[in-house]
Amino acid sequence: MNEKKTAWALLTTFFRFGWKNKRSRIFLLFSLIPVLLLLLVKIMQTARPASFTSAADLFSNIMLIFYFQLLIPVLALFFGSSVINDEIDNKTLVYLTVRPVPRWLVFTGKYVAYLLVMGLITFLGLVLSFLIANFDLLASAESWRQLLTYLAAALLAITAYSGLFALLASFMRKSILIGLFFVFGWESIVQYFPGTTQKFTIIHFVKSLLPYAPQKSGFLIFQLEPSPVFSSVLVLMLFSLITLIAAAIVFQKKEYILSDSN
Amino acid sequence: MQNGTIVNLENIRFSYPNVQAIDDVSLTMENGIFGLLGPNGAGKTTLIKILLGFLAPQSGRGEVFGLTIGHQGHKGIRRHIGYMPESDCLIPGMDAVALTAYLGELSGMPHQEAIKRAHDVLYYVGLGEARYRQVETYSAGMKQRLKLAQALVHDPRLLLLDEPTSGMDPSGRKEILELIRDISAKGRMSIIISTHLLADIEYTCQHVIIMNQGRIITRAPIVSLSHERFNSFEVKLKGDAAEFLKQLRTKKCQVEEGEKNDFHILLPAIESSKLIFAIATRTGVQIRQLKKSQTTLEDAFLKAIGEADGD
Amino acid sequence: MAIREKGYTGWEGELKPSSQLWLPIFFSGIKTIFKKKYAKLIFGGVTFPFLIFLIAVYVRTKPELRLLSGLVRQLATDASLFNLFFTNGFLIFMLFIFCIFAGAELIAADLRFNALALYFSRPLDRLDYIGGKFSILLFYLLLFTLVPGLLLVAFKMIFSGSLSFSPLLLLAILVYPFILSMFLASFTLMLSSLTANAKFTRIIILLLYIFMDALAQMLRTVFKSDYFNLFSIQRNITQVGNLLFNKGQSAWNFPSWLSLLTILGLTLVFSAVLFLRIRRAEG
Amino acid sequence: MSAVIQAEKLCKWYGNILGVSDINLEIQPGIKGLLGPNGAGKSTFLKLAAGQLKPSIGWVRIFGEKTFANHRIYSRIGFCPEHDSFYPDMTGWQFIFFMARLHGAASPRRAGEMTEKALATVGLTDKKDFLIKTYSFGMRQRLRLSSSLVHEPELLFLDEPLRGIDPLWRIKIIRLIKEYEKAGKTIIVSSHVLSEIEAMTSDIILIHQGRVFAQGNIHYIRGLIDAHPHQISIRSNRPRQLAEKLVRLENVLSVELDEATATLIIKTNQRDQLFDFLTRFLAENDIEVDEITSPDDNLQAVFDYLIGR
Repeated sequence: MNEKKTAWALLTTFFRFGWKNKRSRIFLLFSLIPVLLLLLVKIMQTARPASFTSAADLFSNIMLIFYFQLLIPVLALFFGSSVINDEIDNKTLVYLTVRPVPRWLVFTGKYVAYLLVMGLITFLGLVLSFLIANFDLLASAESWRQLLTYLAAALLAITAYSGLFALLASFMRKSILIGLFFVFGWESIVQYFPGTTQKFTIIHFVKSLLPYAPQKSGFLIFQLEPSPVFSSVLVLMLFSLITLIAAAIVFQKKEYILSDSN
Repeated sequence: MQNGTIVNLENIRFSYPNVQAIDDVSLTMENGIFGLLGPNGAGKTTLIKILLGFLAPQSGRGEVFGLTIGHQGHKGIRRHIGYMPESDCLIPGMDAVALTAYLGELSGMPHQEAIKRAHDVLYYVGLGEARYRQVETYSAGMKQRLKLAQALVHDPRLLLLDEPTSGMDPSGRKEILELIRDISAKGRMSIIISTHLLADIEYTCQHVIIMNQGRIITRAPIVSLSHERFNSFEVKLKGDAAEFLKQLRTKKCQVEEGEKNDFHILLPAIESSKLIFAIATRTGVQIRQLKKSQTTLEDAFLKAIGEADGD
Repeated sequence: MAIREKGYTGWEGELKPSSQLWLPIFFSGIKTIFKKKYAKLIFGGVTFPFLIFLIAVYVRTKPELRLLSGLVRQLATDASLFNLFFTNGFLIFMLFIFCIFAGAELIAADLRFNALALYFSRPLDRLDYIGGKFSILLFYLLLFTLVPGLLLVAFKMIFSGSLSFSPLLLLAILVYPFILSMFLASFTLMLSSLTANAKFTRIIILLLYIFMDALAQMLRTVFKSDYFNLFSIQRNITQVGNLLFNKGQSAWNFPSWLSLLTILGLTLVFSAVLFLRIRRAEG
Repeated sequence: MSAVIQAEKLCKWYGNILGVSDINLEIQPGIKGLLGPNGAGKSTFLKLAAGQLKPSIGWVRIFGEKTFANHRIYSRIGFCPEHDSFYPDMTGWQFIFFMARLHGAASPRRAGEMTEKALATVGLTDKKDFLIKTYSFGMRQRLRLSSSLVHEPELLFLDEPLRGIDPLWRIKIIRLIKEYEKAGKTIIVSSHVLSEIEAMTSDIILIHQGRVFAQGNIHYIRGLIDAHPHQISIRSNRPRQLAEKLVRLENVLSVELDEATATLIIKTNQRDQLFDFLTRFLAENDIEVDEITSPDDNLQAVFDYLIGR
């Protein structure tokens, strides 16, 4: 019974049904609306240049507001916690844990499959927006490097947030409210204050990765003191890994009661 | 309710997008207890939903309590029906008394009457002590009793029970069947029971309706179905059966091994059961059980379904 | 006295065909929400702005107190007091949190626990069911908006010692909470009826609340036209406040009645979708 | 043959809700009926043995190995859960195909074969491409059953396998389980419907209030309960004459005559001698007997006796 085959089965099956699912389509819709916005701006800009803020500047704002501070945390909260909670609520966990597959592999297989689903939803919007925004600068290597940074930042954000919420869900049933308060309560408030409290949020390290801190634009005034890129990447990677391993260990050790009277 | 006909259906036809669920069903039911039988997907649940007005038949017409089915009359019909759905269902966030009283009110009972009645029916179905617990914490068996209680709370004239004993343990199952018999004995309401457990129908029903692939195949009083077959016995032995069976065959008896490790013995017309005992004592075998084989409901069911399926 | 007849006993009463079948749904829904865990915490959070404004109304009549001077300066007239109270960001956010906490599962839980089979085997049609669910949310939403509004009016009279109050403003105080509550209730119930997964409904409500506002601000800065504020739920609500409370001057240069139209239009659309959605689930 | 399942001082509590307590038993190959009222601990025992739950005290072993999270032995186990749970977006075929691949089927083609075979065994082949949520309750139960047979395990745990399945398929599945027994497999069937258990096996394990009350052959167990005399009912054309004869035997404790149904019910403690005497007596005398049955020698009586105490 080799593990590689069963891991592959878990990955492909949960990716296919995660992606085909009605809910993922609704999240995809949210990720594509900013792309339409950029397309509109690009068309208007070619028609009457210089009367609008340039698409390139808009791109970085859209990424920050719509993707990094909203879509990615929400996707991670939904998919990260449903890796385990869905199996318990629908009482289908027993079909997986009674197979000759180590429990941590069951968790990791489904977790990575959902990471791919989240990645697909986010990258689709991100790449399309990038292409539209830098349509005329596509030749320069610089813009491609910028895209890679955005993709890397998005990936790290997804893994960090999902790890946290999967870990929360592995030992707590109702982790949605806590997740919502963490993202839209703690993280969004702490951004306005300087000092070290920022360091206790994921969004801080993610924003430090973004090419240039957004200027003091009209919307929200961030007191961002970006920490160095290298240490941010390290922190995010470590955090993602630790939370994933911790969640897998909890899932391996903990017994989940599926009986009616839970 | 004119001359006691509860339900009258004429050439009802209904089909889901790709499945012909009800294919030209005509049926009249007077007061009484009816067992609805059929394999998975025979159309039993669809028929019940048509009676309740959940589904409107594509063609044909019918009445329940004299009110035409389809979307206009359904309110009057549903007021006097108690429905016990097949799948698990409950209203979250409430205890048993609150839930039962709540559904009683939705049937048109005044608030205080509904609460009083809720306690009565919960005691009646055997949930007396657990009636203040939240319903989500109920076990499968207790949820079945709760479903029966909510179906009885408004004292309906027709009780529709879909798999009433599924998930019940033996003593629980016996209790539910006793309750159904007690309700039918009081004669206040008619009951339609759709179930897979033939023993339940044999124990509680007066008539049986066998359905398959959306059509009604047989409809008969139970008593007419299980008649004894002349001179054919089911026997259980103790001791070495080989010699015993050989001698029986020499006496021109047909013998086959049965399903529940017993033997079917068909005696020739002239012989009586005495022959079995005689051969048994000669071959040193003990007769532990002797029963006249009856065509039970199960045989009637298998014959009816077997023919249709060409199984 | 004969022995009480054992076994099944009928019920002698008469099943009256009542048209207000939404009432039992209303009363039991109220109790269920009140008993939920953290319910008191959420209620406290929602009434917090009312306390702040209560103090401000008091301080307004006692200038010597240096308390909340920033807020008090803005409350020069009654109209601005109620306008600010009814459209302040924290109250609107907490109303949304309440909808997420209690409203998201109102229909989703019924779908998940297959309760519709029990509901609709009764002589109840969709209007009763939806009406009942609406009334539950309206009760609490009005409790957090209309009731504090009227209390503020009463306290304002007591503190200022005069019973004079402009009837027009009083009318606005009565109308605004209904518009807001109907909108929030239809929005929440429509999303709640779309899926049996209450978790998804909760996330979508918050996602829409933030997403639409961010989208509106983005569109406005890009296309330099305030009409895009119509995308944001919060801004529409603020404009409806302006329309009702300070005679239609709007915070942005687009007519505030347009926001009222958007809010009422959305309420109708959400209720229609909800009505269709329940019809399919009833069968 | 070494025991397939062993348990010693096995206890399990969920918080303070009793699961099972102090179970010591060994289970040999063959069909075992697991019997007990609601909440007796049947499901808890099955889940402990199949490695879904951790014992609070003591241990349970399969093929000599501890069971919790021990995935190596799960390839030899099949588990059919009691909940009506399913993946809503999958079709029947996709679900079983997924299960087959989880068992490390050599290739997708091989997994496909296993799937077709498992679905055919439970008669879902014609419905295999329908979404599971469109299945009726009985069909979902059969699908669950096939998910536990797809890898043809040696040891099968079936929790209420026949719930909601129509009589046609009930008989086929009982035959299937008996074929598995002939192939030397071990099948633990927990069921509430006693006639199902009686049709499959006479070897039962009685659980009540979390304890194993008795284990072994039904009739052997029924014999053990000697404090409770056996009943034998005889329907014949001349019951009164038969009654006169039988009442004189000293191992007959009581005789009850019911004229209406011409039935005689005798109570005895030595059933064997009585049956011997009865067979001989009825051979010599010309009494026309239609029926001899032991009304309380079935599971229902043992069960009621068990609960009654």
